Amino acid sequence: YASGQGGNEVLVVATTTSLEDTGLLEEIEAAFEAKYPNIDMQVISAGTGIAIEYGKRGDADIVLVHDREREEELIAEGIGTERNPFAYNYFYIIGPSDDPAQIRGMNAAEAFIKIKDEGEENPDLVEFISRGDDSGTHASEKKIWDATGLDYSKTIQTGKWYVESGKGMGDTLMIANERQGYTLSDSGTFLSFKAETQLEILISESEELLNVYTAIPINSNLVPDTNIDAADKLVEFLLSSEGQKIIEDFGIEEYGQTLFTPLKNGPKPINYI
Amino acid sequence: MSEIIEGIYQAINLILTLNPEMLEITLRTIYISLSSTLFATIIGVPLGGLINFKTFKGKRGLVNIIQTLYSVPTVLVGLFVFLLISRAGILGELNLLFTPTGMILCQTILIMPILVGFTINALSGVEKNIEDLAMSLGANQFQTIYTIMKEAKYALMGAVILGFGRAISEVGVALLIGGNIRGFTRVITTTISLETSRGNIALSVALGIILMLIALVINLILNIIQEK
Amino acid sequence: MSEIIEGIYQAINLILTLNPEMLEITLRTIYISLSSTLFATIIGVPLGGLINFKTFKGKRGLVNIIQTLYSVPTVLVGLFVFLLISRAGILGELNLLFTPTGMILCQTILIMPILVGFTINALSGVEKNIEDLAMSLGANQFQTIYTIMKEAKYALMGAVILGFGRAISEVGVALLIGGNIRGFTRVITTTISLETSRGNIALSVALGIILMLIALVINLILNIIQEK
Amino acid sequence: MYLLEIKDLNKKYGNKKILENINLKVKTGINLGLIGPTGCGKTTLLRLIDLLENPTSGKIIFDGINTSYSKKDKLQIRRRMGMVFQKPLTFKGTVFHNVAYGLKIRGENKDQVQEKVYRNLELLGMDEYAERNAASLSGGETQRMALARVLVTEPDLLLLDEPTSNLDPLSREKIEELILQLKKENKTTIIMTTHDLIQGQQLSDEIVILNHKIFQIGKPEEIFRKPQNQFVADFVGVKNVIQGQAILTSEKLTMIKKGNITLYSSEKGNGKVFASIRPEDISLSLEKLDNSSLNKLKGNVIQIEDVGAIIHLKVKVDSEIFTVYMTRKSFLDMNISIGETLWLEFKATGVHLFQ
Amino acid sequence: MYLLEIKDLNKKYGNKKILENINLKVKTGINLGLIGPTGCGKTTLLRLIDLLENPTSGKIIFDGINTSYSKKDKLQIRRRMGMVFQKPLTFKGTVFHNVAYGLKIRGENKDQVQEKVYRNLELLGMDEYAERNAASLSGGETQRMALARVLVTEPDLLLLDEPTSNLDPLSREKIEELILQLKKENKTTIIMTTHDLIQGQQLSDEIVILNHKIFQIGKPEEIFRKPQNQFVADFVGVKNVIQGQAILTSEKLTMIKKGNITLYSSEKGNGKVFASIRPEDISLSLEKLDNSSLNKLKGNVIQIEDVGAIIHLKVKVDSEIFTVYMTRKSFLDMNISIGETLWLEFKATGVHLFQ
Ligand SMILES: Nc1ncnc2c1ncn2[C@@H]1O[C@H](COP(=O)(O)OP(=O)(O)OP(=O)(O)O)[C@@H](O)[C@H]1O
Ligand SMILES: Nc1ncnc2c1ncn2[C@@H]1O[C@H](COP(=O)(O)OP(=O)(O)OP(=O)(O)O)[C@@H](O)[C@H]1O
Ligand SMILES: [Mg+2]
Ligand SMILES: [Mg+2]
Repeated sequence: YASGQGGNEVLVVATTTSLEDTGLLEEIEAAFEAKYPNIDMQVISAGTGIAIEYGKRGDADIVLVHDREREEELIAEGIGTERNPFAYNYFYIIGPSDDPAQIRGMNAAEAFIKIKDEGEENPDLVEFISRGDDSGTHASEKKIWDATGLDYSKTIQTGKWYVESGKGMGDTLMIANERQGYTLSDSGTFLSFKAETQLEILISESEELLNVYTAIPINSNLVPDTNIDAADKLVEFLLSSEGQKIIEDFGIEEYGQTLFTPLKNGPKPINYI
Repeated sequence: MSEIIEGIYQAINLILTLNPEMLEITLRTIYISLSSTLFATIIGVPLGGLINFKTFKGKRGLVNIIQTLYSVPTVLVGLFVFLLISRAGILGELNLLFTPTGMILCQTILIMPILVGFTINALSGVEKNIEDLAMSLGANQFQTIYTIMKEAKYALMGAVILGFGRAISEVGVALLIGGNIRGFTRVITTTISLETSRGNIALSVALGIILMLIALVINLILNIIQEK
Repeated sequence: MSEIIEGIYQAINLILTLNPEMLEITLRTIYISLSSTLFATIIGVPLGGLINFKTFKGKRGLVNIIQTLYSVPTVLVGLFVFLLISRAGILGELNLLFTPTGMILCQTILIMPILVGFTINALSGVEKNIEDLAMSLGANQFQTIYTIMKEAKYALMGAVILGFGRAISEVGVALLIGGNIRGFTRVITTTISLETSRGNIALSVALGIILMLIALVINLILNIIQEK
Repeated sequence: MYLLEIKDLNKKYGNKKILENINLKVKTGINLGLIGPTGCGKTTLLRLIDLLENPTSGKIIFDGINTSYSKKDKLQIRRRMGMVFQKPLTFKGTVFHNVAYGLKIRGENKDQVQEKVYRNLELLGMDEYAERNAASLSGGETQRMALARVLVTEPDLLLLDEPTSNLDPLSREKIEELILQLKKENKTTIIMTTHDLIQGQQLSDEIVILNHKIFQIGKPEEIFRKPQNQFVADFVGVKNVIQGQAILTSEKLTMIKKGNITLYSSEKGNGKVFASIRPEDISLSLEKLDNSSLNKLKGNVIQIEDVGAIIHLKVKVDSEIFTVYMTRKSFLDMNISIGETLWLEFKATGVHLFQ
Repeated sequence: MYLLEIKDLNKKYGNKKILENINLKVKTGINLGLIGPTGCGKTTLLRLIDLLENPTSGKIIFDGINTSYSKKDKLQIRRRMGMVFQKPLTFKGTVFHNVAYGLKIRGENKDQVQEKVYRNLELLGMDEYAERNAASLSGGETQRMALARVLVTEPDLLLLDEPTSNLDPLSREKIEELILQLKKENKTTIIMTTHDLIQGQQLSDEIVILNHKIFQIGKPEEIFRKPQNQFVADFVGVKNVIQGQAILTSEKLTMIKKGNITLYSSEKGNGKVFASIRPEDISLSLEKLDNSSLNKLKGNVIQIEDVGAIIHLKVKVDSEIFTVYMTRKSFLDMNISIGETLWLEFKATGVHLFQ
C-alpha cells in the first residue's frame, strides 16, 4: 500500500528519529490510515530541533518529540496546542561489556560522575560519547548531568574523555562501539543496533532515565493552513485503546520485548508527573 | 565484510521477488532524478552555450563562480529551497515542501552548476574554427551553438551523466525537502540512510547495489542516445 | 527568508570574530578536502590517461562503469569503507575509523570516478592528431600523455575543481567515517548538518556561506595554477 | 553592378596592422584572384568578407547592403556566400552529413538535400565517399568535400582560400574547370586566393596583389606584364628587372642606361626607372644578327636549368644577370654549354618600365 | 647503404586496400619524391614509415632494424625521424614552445634549446614570431613553423607531407633551397610528397609514382621522359600519347601506325604500344622543311592558350590532337592563328614507347 494515493487530506507528522527508526510509526500510520481512509499521514523524521522548526513554520501539522523543556516552550509560544504524552520508555546507559569505569548497579547520576572521574584520569580507557546535537536524548543527558550537581558546560570541557558525536543515535552507538565508550541511548535504537555492536546495557530503569514521547498538534490559529482536525484525530488515535495496544505490542515480534510502554493504558512510571 | 555478501544476496532477493514497495521506491527514484536531470539539462546546457559563446566583461569571473558552485553542499541548497517553499516562505502557497515536485525543483538547482560549468568546458574544447565553419555555411546563432554541441556531444553527455549521478545519489536534499515520506517522497538514498540509522547495514548495501544497477542501465541508455 | 539575511550577518560575524572553533573546523575542512582531491588527482588523472590511450576490449564497458560510479551514493561508499576499516573489518587494525585520515581515504575513493571519467572526457576531446604530432616529434608514452593533458588542461582543471567541490561539499562520508566528533573530525558540512538538525537554520546558512567562500578562494588559486 | 564593395577597410590584431586601407570593387560574375605572400592578410580579408570577423574600421557593402549596419541582415548575407577554408575542417560524421549541412540548416526538405548532395559530390568525384567518416579522408579528398559542401548552397559569392593546395595536377585541373564552369553557367562571383601564379592567371578576370595593402589591381596580363611597382614585379616573378637612368629620346622611345648596358623601351620613362624584360621575349643567337630588334646584348651563359618542358638559362651581361627561356629543342640545336658567349635580342616593345 | 627498406608492405583500412605490396629501398642521403593522385596512400605511407601506424603486413626496416620486432626500439627510431604533417597542427602555446618541443622531450638543456630554436626559426624567417600564439599564424606561417619544429631535432630521415602547399612562390623557393641544403650539408635523407610535379622533379634524386601500388620508381628524368605505363604517363602529364601498332623495321627503328599517322621511334617496340612525344620536342613550321627529322605531320591549329611565359597550341593531326609548346616570340614571329595549317616535326629519338 502507498499512503501517497487514496487520501485526499494530508497530515504531516514531524517526528524525532528514534520513533521512526524503530518502525513504530509505520505501524501506527497503517492503522490510522485504515481507520481514516481519507487522511494521508506523512511522516517526516528529523532531529528534534528541525522537527520543531517544521512545526513552527507550519510545514508539519503535528510533532512527536521527547524533550519536555522544548515541548513546554512550544506550548508557551502558542504554537503547540497541548502536550499529549502517549508512550514512554527508559534510556539506557550503554557501555563496553568489561565496564572499565565499573558503573554497573549505580543510578544514572552516580554513573555519570564515575565515568567523568575515571575518564579524566584515564581517557584512553574511559570515554563518554555524547550525541551533542540538542536532541531529546541529548536534553535528557544534560538533565542527568544537572542531577549530578555538576555544571554541564564546564564538565564537557574537562578532557578528551567527553566526545561529542554531533550525530543521530544509531551513529553515536557505532562510535561508542568503535571507541568502546559509554553512551546514553534510547531503548528502541539500542535494541535495533544491538546485533551490530559489542556493547551492553549497563544501567536501565533509573528514575532520571525516563523518556516520555509526546504528541503536540500545531495551533492553526497561530500557524495558518495546518490540518488541526487530522492532527487531533491522530492524538485521539494514539491515546485510544487501539493505538495504545499497538504501542504495547510493538517490538515483541522483532526484539522479543516491548520497546515502548503505553502511557494512558499501561503502568505509569515512577514519579511521573 | 560479511554484510557486503549478505547485501548482494539481499539485493538479488529484492530484485527477484519484485517487492512492490521496493519497486515503487525505485520508480520514484528514477522519476525524480531523471526529471531533475532533464530540467537541468534543458536550462543548463543552453545557458552554458550562451556563456561560452558570448564575450563579455566578467566572463572569467562568472565561470569561476559557477565552478565554485560545484562545492555547494546539498544541505545549503536544501535549506535555501526549504526557506523558499516552506509554508512560511515566499513560495509557501505552492505547497511544494515534502513533495516529489519540490525535490525535483531542488535537485535541478543543485545540479545546474555542473551542467552549466561542464557545458562551458565541453564547448570550449571544440575547435574555434568549427564555429566559423558553421556560421560560414549559413547557420544562425542557434544552429551554430547546436552544431558545436553536437561536436562536443561526448563531453556533454559526460556532464549530463554526472548531473544525473549527482541527483540520483544525493540524499541531503531528498531528506530535507522530500522528508523521506513513505509511499510519497521516499527514494533509494533516503531509504538507505533510514536503514543505516536502523542498523540494517546489509539492507543498505543491497539498496546501494540496486541504485548502482539503475544508474548503469540509465547510463547505457544515455550512451545509446549519444551514439545517434 | 529572513534566515538568509541573518545567515549572511552571522557569517560575517563568524569571520570577523575569528571564532577559534570555527577556524579549526575550517582548516580541517580545507585539509581533508584538498588532501582527497590531491590523492584522487594523482591517481585518477594518470589512470584516466591510461584508459583513454590504450585500446582494449571492454574499454567502452569500463567507461560506462566509471560513469555509473558518478551515481554512487556517498552513504554506499561510506558503508563500504566503514565495513573495511571498522574494528571488525579487514583494515580494522589501522584504526582509521572516525579519524581525518579515514575521511581522506573515503573521499578519495568517492571522487576517484569523477576524476578518472572526466580525465577520459577531457583527453578524448583533444584532436587525435596531436597525439601523432607528439609521438612523431619523439615523445615517449609518458610525454605524449603529458602533452595531451596540457592541451586539455582547461577541461582537466574543471574535473579537479569538480572533484574538490564534491569532496568539500560532501556530508555522507564525513558523517559515517568521520563521525562529526567535535574537535577531531568535525568539518563544515557535518556542522551544517548538525546545526540544521538542531533547527539553527541561520547558523547553517552562515556556515554554508563560509564554505562557499573557501571554495571560491581555492578555485581561484587552482585557476591561477592552470594559467601557468 | 558591383556585388561587393570594400571601402577604406582596416584590420588590426592587437597593434599589428594586417590590412590597411583596402578599397575594392568586385563586379557581379567575375573571378577575382587574391595573390600575395604568406601572412599578407589574404585569409583575413576573406574572413572579413564572409562576416566572420569585424573590421577595425571601414565598410563592406554586399549587394548594396552595408554589412556593418544591419546586424540581422548578416545571416542573410552570409547565406548568400560560401567559403572554402584554407585549413581543412570537417564536422564529425559522414561526408554526406558534412555536405548536407548547409542545406539542412536552410531547412530544405530531405529529398532535395539528398539529390543536391549527391549531385555535388559527383561533380567532385566524391560520390563514393558519401558514407565515409569525413575525418578519415585524405588531404585532397577533404578539400574536394569542402568545395562540395559550399557548392550545394549555390552561393552568389564564392570565397575560395587556396582551394587546390592539396590536389594533384589532374584533380586540380578538374577543379579549375569546375570553377570556370560555375562562373559561366551560374554567374557565380568568385574571390579566390592562390599561391599558384599560373592558376591565378588562368582563372581570374582580375587580380589583386596584396601585401597588407593593395599593391595592384588589374587584369592578369597587366599584372604579369606591367607590374606597377617593384613589389609586384618581384612577386609575380618578373625576372629581368634592371634599375637604370631613363632619358626620353623621342616621342616613342626611352633609352635606359645601367653601367655599360643600354636598353631601349617603347614606353615612356624619365629619371630613375625599373625596366623589365620577360624571359620568353628574349631570343638567343650565337652571332649578332642583323634584324629589327633594337636591343642586342652580349653575355656569357652561367647557369643551365632543366625544368622539364623548358630550359632556363642565366646569362651574365655586364654586371646584370638575365634569365632566358628556351625550348629543349632549340637548346639542343644550338648546343649551348656553360661559359658560351651568346647574343640576347629583344624588341623595344618588350621592355616594360615602372617605378 | 639503405637507411630505409620497405618489404611487401600492405595496409588496409577495413576492407579497403590502401597500400599494396610496397617494396622500396631508400639510400642514405637521397631525396625521394613521393608522387601520386589524391587519396593514393602517400600520407598513409609516410605515417607507416614514421611508425605512427602499423602495417597490415610487411616489414619496415630502418637503418637495419626491423621496426616491427622491437617495440622498445620504436621510440628510438622515431626520434631519428621527423615528419611535417600535411594537415597544419599546432600545440597550444607560443611558436617557441612548439618548436622547442622536440628538444625539451629529449631533455636538452635550456640554453641549447633556446639557441637551436632561434637558429631554426631564423632559417625559416620566423624568428620574429617566436612569442606569438601558434594558433593565430597564417597557413604559410604554420607550415614554416612545422618545418622548424622538425628541423631542430636534426633527424636522419625527414618525412615531408606537402611541405610547401600553403606557401607563396617566394617562400616556396626558400624552403626548396633549404631542403636541398639539408641534403647536402647534413646528409639528411628526405622523403617528400608533393603535388607539384616541377617541385618533385627539381628536388628529388628519385621519384616514386604511387597509386596504392608503386607504378614506377626512377630518376626524375626517367619518370618524366620514359613513363613505364599509361598511368604514369597520364599522371606526369605526358601530353602526346598515341596508341598504335608497332613494327620493328630495323635494328634502330620502330614504325608505329595509327590511322593515317605514321611515326618513327628509335626505341624498340612491337604490337600494341603507346608512343609519346614531349610537346617541347616538337617544332613547328609553316611549310614542310627538308631536314633530318623523320617525323613530319601536317595539322590544323585548334586552340591557342597563353600561359604566361609559353604558348600552348593544340594541333589536330588526323584524329589525334597534339600539344605543342612555343615561346611567345616565335609564336608572334610566325603569326599563328586558329585554323592555320602547320607542319609538326620531331626526331625519332623524341618518340618514347611504352605499354
Ligand atoms: N589573432 C591574431 N593575432 C595576431 N596576429 C594574427 C592573428 N591572426 C592572424 N594574424 C597574423 O595576420 C597575418 C595575416 O594572416 P592571414 O591568415 O590573413 O595570412 P594569409 O595571407 O592568409 O597567409 P597564408 O598565405 O600563409 O595563408 C599573419 O601574419 C598572421 O600571423
Ligand atoms: N581510417 C580510414 N578509414 C578508411 N579509409 C581511410 C582511412 N584513412 C584514410 N583512408 C583512405 O585511404 C586513402 C589514402 O589516404 P592518404 O591520406 O594516404 O592519401 P594521400 O595519398 O595522402 O592523399 P592526399 O594527396 O589527398 O593527401 C584515402 O582514400 C583515404 O580516404
Ligand atoms: Mg591564408
Ligand atoms: Mg595526404
